[in-house]
Amino acid sequence: MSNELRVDNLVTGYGKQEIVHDITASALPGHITCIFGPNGSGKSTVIKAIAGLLPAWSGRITLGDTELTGLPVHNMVRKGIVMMPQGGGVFPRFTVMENLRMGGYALNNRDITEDRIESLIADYPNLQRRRNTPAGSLSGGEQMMVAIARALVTDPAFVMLDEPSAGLSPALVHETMQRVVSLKERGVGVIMVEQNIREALPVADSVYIFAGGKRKFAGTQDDIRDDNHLMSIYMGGT
Amino acid sequence: MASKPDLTPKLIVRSLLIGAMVIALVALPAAIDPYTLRIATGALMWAGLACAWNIVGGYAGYISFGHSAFFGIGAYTTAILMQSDVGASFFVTLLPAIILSMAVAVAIGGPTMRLRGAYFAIATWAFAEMLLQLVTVLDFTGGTSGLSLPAYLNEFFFYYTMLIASAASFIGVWVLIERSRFGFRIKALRDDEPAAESLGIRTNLVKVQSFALSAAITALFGSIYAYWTTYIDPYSVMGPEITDQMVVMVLLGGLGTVWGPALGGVLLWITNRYIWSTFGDTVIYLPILGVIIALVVLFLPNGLISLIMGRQRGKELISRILGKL
Amino acid sequence: MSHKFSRRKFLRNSILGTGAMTLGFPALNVNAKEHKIRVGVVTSLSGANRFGGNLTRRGYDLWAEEINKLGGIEIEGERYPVEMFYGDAQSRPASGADAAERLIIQDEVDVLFGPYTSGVTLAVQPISQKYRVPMISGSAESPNVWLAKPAFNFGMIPAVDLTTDKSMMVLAENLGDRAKTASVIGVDEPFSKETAEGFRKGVEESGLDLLSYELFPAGSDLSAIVSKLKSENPDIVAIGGHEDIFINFVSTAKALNYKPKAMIMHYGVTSAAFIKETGTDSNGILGVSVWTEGLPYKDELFGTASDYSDLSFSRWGTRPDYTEAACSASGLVLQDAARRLGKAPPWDQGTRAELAKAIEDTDIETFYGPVGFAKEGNHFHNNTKPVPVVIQIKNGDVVPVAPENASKGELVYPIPGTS
Amino acid sequence: MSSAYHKAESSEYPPLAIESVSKHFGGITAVDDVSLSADVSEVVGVIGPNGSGKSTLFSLAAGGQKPDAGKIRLQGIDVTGWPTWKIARTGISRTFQIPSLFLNMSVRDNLLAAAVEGDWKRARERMESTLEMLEISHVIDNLTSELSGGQQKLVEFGRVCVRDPKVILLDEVTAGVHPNIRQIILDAIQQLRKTGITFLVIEHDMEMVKEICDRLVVMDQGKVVAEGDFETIASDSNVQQAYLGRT
Amino acid sequence: MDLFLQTLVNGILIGGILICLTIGFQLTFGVLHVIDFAVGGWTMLGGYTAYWLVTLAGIDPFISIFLVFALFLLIGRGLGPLIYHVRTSRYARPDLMALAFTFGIFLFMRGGALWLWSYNSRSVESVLSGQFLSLGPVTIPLMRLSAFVMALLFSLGLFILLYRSRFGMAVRALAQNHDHAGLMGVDVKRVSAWVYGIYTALTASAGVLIATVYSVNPSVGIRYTLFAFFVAVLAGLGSVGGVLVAGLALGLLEAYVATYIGARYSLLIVFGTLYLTLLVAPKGVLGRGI
Repeated sequence: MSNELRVDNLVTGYGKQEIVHDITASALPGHITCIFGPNGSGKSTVIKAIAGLLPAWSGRITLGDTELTGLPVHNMVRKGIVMMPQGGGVFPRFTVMENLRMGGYALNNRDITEDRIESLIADYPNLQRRRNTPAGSLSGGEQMMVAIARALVTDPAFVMLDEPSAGLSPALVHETMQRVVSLKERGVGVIMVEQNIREALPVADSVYIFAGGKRKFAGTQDDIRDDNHLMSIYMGGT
Repeated sequence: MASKPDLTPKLIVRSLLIGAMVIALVALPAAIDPYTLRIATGALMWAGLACAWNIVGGYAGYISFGHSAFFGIGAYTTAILMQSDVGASFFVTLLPAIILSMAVAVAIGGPTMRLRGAYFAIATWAFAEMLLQLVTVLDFTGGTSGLSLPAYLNEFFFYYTMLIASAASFIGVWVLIERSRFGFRIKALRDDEPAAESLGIRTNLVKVQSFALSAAITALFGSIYAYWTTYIDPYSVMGPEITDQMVVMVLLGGLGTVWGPALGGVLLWITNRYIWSTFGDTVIYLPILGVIIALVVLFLPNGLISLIMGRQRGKELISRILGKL
Repeated sequence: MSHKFSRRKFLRNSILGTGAMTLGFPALNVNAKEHKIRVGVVTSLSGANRFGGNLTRRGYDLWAEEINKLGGIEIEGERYPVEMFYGDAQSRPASGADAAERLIIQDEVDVLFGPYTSGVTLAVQPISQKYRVPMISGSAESPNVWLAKPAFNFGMIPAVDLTTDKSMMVLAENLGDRAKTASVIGVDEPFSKETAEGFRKGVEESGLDLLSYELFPAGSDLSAIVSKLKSENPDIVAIGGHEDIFINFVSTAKALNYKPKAMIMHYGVTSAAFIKETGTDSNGILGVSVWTEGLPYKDELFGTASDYSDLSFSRWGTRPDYTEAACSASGLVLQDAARRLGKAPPWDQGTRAELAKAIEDTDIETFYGPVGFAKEGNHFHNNTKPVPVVIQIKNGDVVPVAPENASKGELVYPIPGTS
Repeated sequence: MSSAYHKAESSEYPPLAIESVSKHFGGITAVDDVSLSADVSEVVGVIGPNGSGKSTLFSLAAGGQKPDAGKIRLQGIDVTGWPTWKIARTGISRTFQIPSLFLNMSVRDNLLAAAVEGDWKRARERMESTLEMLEISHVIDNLTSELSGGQQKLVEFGRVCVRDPKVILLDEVTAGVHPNIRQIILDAIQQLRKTGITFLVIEHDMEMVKEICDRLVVMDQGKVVAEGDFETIASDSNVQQAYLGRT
Repeated sequence: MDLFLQTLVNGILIGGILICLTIGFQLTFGVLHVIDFAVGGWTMLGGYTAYWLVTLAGIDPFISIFLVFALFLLIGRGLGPLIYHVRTSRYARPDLMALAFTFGIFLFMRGGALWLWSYNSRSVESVLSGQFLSLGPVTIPLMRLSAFVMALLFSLGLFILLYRSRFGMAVRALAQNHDHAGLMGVDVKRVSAWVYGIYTALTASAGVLIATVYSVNPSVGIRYTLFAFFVAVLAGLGSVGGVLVAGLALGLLEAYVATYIGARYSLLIVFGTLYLTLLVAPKGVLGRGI
């Protein structure tokens, strides 16, 4: 596949602390790729490195034939990769509409941005009604919706989500997963780092499990036999 | 610390160097004329002031822009007490000067040191300006007309007084901060306050202690300065330029090091006086100083002392500069 | 000549000094000692008072140039040229003390000419005392300077408390019934404050009604002060300050549509900067000056006051004010005292003490007026003889209007266009 | 070793007792009525997914945060609401999730600073033996900012040990470190517990948890959802829900 | 009563000048988190540029203010990356290092100006100098009024830029979270540099007005830095909207103290208030971020 997003032998971390030790993984457009793993396993660190928020200490990041390694963060959205940080990363002092417009910042075209926003927001009746509410005063679930809608304004090839379910109620987690599926249906490749495996696993096309900064598992949901198997990967390592 | 240093050759060389320096400093007045001695006295004073500022700015990590207030408190206490209607002798005035400055430091230190970073800097500056304005409107300070002190014109007296005060400050700081518990407390507080607290260090107390100590030393030099120059007015002992000099000297010499302030203070003061006596004006000194500060921040955040004392710092510096190019 | 001199010194010191850095370059200053009188000038050549400091230097230099044209000061029939040395006080008392000590130790000066400001003078006095070097101050008008009874310091200009109150009284007398009230404002800094206090004393003594007396910090916004004066509307507004404040006051008052009936200031009204910056708005403004070129004084070296003014104008390009005149006259005092002392330079400590005694006994007439120093009281060693002149600006010219013996024109009151 | 145990046993109170503690931030309940106590020489693992309230619990125990309800007892002394430094002096010592080294100080000074409120006469000796135990004596003069990530973790660990505490709280002390360093830390914990020190550890490294913890406490959404040894926990449905998510 | 009204006007007009002075400063703090010591320095340099333009080329300050704006926009844009570098560096305390850095810049400006132009004050003449408007008992100096109007226009312009342009959106996003803005495609470094440029341009333009209302000399900077800090602290550091209120409050405080308590005490009370405000409410009395 020419438009595969790949990391090869990635090593990175924060400051002097190496978190990710030599991880290789890939994701396809139109697929949902889930990364699971306990805290400190390096799963968020990997997508931060892809997004350019952290430098790759070694290894490569590529999108098809395009080298992404070392590109500054603001170029990623122009390469078709949007990342949603934990909690959605909405701007609390911006209204819903301003947040969505910010999503189209990289397009640098007001008309296209407004058109896309209007067509996107039609899917979110809650947001429709609260267009001019500051995002900071929305509930966590609503903020997540803003973030997802915002990620789509540039019509990206890949959306990376960092723990979209964190802090949400079970019902909202479910709704969020449905939104993620709808991204896939639009042909967007989704890379999702998640804690809530039970909710995320059913929607995943391919699954990675990291632990201690290493890849412990790669496959599809069918390769995971049951919870005990999963727990053993999680807790014991394989 | 209950440990006896071994007599390594390095230590012997160092002791010899220090011994030579002490002898040189003590013997200096015999070798130079009174004017040069005056410059040397000034250099000692600025080194001592830089040392005082460094306690709060370098070790505790609070950039104070209000130290002129304490210099002024010292100078004014001495000046007022030595007016003919009170008639105290110079040494008698030192104690009230130090006590008063410490009292003020304790009083304002608590609330002010809750502020961090730039907020603290602005607050101390505002405090110093407030005190400066207060001194100009009060009567017993002589207002803007200032105060004259009984002139005692023995250059040896002032040189040795400054030498003793300055040496005591440095030795005090060295013992207290490099060789005793207090130093660990204060440096821990600077680097990570919550972590220091979690290790049992009472950071609020340590902050105020260091502020008061710094204020006391600053005031001591203010007192000597007043007696030395024989005339003070609000701007000459409380003006922001006094603080500015202290900050720049420490920054240039090396924040949070024992000898950095001495290096910065002596070097800058001698440069200042040299430019002044050669060019008749020190205005050109200011922009050069400004550029030097900017460069130090960019390339040498540990100050000039790191070039001398630093182990691998020199290499680091060069690679940093080369990295920029 | 003075320019060449300083440039040469600058070059020499910077070339030789770069290597020597700081310590131990006294050796460089050893000059071939012919029989010269070495005079040190401590004044603010830089810093906040740089402007006034340079005026004092001009005054001192002009005298040195003139006397050297004659071959120098005459002592016992022999002429001894004068050599000038400068120390920059940077407008800071401590730097002034540094400078004085440097001049005395390194340049071995025989006599000092004093600083521009009173603060620096107070810090230099003990140094001159310590080394027994007489110091003649052509500026420094604060009465504080003389309170400590400085044995070696002599002041040419009467302290402001002697001049401003007198001039206010002269003004009040001249105006008679036309003026009944006055307000006094001043900058809260030594000279300006004392000027304002002198004005206040004058107002009280002349029986005028003092409506308000207010000091304000240098650099403050004057709109509050002006608005307050406008609402009080006194007949006379007296201001203590330097020309910066006057310019600021005049322009703020104009912008607030206020023009007092009479405005009197002290130092700086006669300065070229003030008249230039305020333009026609300076018209009618009154000032106090201890000297103007129109006064009927004269001496052998400079001729009449007006001759002096012409000489200074041709030398520096601007008309001298009383500070420059007093500084030049300082030289005349030295000349006279040295002649009476009758000892050839260089002078040792004992001789310099005798010289100080000789200066103390000065009683001469100069283009600047009579000079004689008080030997006791609160104005010890201050030249209290000059009588202040009230001047008025008329179309850019400085015209003495009072007292009567000095008057060259009618005092205009109220100023035309007064609100 | 037996003497150390003996000394510890003479105390009738548990070294650390957390009693029904709660903490709210705004509308969020970070810690919800949690009780937990640890015995002398016990190593208690606190596990749970992100945001389950583990680090907040540590802050409550060590004084960085004040509980809204409940009590904290150390050696039976009620320290609830005391300032951090005062609680610390009663013998509790913690590491932080975010590294909190004194970066402008040498390794030596970091450890000495930690010992500053204790027995100062023996501080140098303790510092040296701690560095030896952690095998970082060779970097004693280095600035901590110059160390590798793993060495920094060791220094931080060393800093809590050197204080001679009775209770040590470790917040992800092995996160992202090399296996060798991890082993050093494990060995040190084993060694120190024998001297009567009680450990509470927040850990995501399950191998390590399995190896050293006598007992595990699982937290989820601010509550304790399970307690017991590793095997019990791993098969507990609450725990699986906490880790794998609920449906 | 007349005096009371006049004082009100005086205070409001002083407030206008203070608003000019502080508004750009708030922008840099809000976005770059830099406390710029040099704020008074930019004011001073703006004033001098206007002085030279009127003296040498006869350009009225009301025209030269635009030239000053453009010139300092470029200067600030050039210096911006350095400030950004220091602020985001991995030094132990980048905020203090940034403070020290701008302190160095300030010293350079002040010393350079003293060296070049010495201590004399220079007045900048404009067509409006000395003109006034009478409204009943109250006199309004036109130059001050126009400075006030300019302050409002600057603020308005800044608000339009911030709230009605793509660039402004990026700036506001940046003020909320650098990383998140970067993820949206905002070039954080570049935008930060332009923000610094806008700040210097606004502040230097304020300097033009200040020099025209009062005068300019190399030493005025310190006072203005302190005043800018004051207004900023009162407004809440980083709050652009709060500056309008805080500037007026300080202007009125100064005017009423000078008129009714005594001009001698105005600075004492101003600095005392600043100090106490910082102790009581370090995050500011008004407003929040941009």
